[in-house]
Amino acid sequence: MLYRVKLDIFEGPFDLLLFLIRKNEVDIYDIPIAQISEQFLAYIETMQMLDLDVAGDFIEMCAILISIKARYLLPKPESENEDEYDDPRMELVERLLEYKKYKEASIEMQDLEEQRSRLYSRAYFDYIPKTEEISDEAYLDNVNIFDLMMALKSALDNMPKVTEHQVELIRVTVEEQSDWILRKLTGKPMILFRELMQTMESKMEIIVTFIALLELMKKRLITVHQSENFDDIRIKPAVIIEEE
Amino acid sequence: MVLDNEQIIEALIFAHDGPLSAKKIKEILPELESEKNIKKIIRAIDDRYEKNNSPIKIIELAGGFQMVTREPFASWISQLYKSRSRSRLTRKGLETLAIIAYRQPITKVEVEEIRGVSADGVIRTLIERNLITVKGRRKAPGNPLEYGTTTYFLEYFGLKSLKDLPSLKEIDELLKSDSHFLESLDQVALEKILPEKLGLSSVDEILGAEEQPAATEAPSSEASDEDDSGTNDGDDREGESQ
Amino acid sequence: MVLDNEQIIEALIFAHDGPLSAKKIKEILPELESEKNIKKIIRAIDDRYEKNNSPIKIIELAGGFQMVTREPFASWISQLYKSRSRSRLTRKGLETLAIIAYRQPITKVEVEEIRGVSADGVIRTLIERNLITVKGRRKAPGNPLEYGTTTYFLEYFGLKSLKDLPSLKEIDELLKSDSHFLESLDQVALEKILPEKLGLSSVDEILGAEEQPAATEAPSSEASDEDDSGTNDGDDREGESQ
Repeated sequence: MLYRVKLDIFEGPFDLLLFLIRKNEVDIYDIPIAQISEQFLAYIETMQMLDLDVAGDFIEMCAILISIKARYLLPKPESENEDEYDDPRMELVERLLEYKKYKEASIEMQDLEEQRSRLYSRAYFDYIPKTEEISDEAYLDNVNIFDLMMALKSALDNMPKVTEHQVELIRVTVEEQSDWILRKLTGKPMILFRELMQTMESKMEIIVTFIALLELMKKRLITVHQSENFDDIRIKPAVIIEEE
Repeated sequence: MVLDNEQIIEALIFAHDGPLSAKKIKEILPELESEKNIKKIIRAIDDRYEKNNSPIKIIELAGGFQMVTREPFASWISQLYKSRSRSRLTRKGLETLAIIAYRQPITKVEVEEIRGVSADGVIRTLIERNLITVKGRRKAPGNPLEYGTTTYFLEYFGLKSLKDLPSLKEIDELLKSDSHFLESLDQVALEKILPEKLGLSSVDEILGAEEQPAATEAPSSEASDEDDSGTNDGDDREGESQ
Repeated sequence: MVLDNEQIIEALIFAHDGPLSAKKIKEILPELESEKNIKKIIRAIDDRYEKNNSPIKIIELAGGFQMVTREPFASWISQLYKSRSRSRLTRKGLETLAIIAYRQPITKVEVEEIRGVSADGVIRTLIERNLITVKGRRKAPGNPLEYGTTTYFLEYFGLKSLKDLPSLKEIDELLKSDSHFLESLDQVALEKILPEKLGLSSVDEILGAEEQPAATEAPSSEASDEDDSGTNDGDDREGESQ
């Protein structure tokens, strides 16, 4: 049995927390910390149950939640009056709201992005006469600091080497292997993972092919099934691909 | 042929790559004296375009003026660029970019504090896409780099200046409106995740359920998302043109 | 807004990257039936432009149609491109510029040692573009010239000072998050499906396997020199800023 969790739904611990607050329909200023942290932990635990590498960020948030919960268990100092009592949850609430503020703004920015993408500017203007000799090299008109950094890396990486240096070339790309898998599936209802792997020559090739397989699953072009642990994996096209 | 300033400005805006500032126009046509004058002329050109039903208009963004096609033509033009449509920013990218845009100059650590997660890969991508750049160094221990948005950022979002960024919501507004937040979560997927153990069902179940729509629409093609929208555009067009 | 074919074709030619062929237009607007029809429409657009004294015209070349500005405007437009057409920066140029920026003051021979090829032409171009300049002479046999970057270089890259250039260590940090594709992988699936079949025991091993060439060799090879000097840069910088 294999599991797949859409973890990318939550961009981070704040996302998950906001979601839990909404799901439980509680007041953000009055978070029932015990209940929410329990659910947060349950989520983390399921991730761990899956041997998932739980991001440190989530674990950090667990620690924060637990420490807030712990502070509730401590008796309130008697002398201070209610007004001065600072709620251990306040800092968290402030951070949550701060995050939410930008998250909402980012969604408005997404609308702007969408609108702007519907306006096309003139793409091409042939003013510069082609008389000057043009080398094979791309002309870079608007280079930014990233290009400059990459150029430095490239120069240093390609620096003539005094020492012997072995470079292992990866001869296949994920794209190539995706196409290859789809071709293999052409006209067939299913192929076995083992069959795919038989032709592989190197570990690297296997890994790249495997990644291609995951990519195809993600794009929903194939489905993958396994009856039990260590059984061979059956790869099926999402729809039968017609032979041309 | 006697050239008047209006025509020259029109030619300059047309020929320039990216938004052309009034300042630059004034450098080339100093007799126009003020940038206000120049803006008036540009507005006259754009009015004429509009009156003539031109598919092109002139917009002001990133501190300059640029000719672009009007919205309704987008679906046709996108067909010219079908194969290499510009990839949109991810949710993560947008979130990070929003924080940097509103809080610039800002360090990576500060971005991470607000988002609650590491910003490593995202910042690289944003620099690579020329949306943010290094703006300087913070005068603080370790002298960390400070990031801010580029001019291209304004161009990308169609903003005249940073002042045009959507205004941030006040706290009470934030508390009221969860709509945006919900929108941003893929609800269908959530239903799938949450059931029993906050997020588990077997792969077969999830994939099976998710695949149905895709399987019927996008047979063997890869970028099924883009293709889908392409098809929609096509449909729109038929609708509109008939 | 009702869009007619003439407007759509106008928008397509405007937005297209290079000359647009009638054939391509027909693919997008199949109802126009013949390429002859399309050419007729394009001629109508161009006639309208001419009648309206537009600075823009449509010419046919390389088997397609393209909008260009009329000749009399060339002298104005050339002023937009003045700085650019003279000598543009190539990838080779950029690499050399990066080396000079990070290692200044540096002699031509030193640049050539890093790049492994002659730097004559490139250095001249960079000087012409006002990105680098002669900073002095090295106190060494032959007193070779030393080069460094200009103020315009800083302006060009939007930096306040050379101290703001990301250090080699910072570049490495930014670039190491090159895990674009890993990020997109569903790690759960990786761990669950993969194991023994591939003779691998965990995701880490795969990741490890990929990183090895860089991780194990870099420290011992010449790259370590770069790292050292990177740190030195950092030190210099701190020295300067205090």
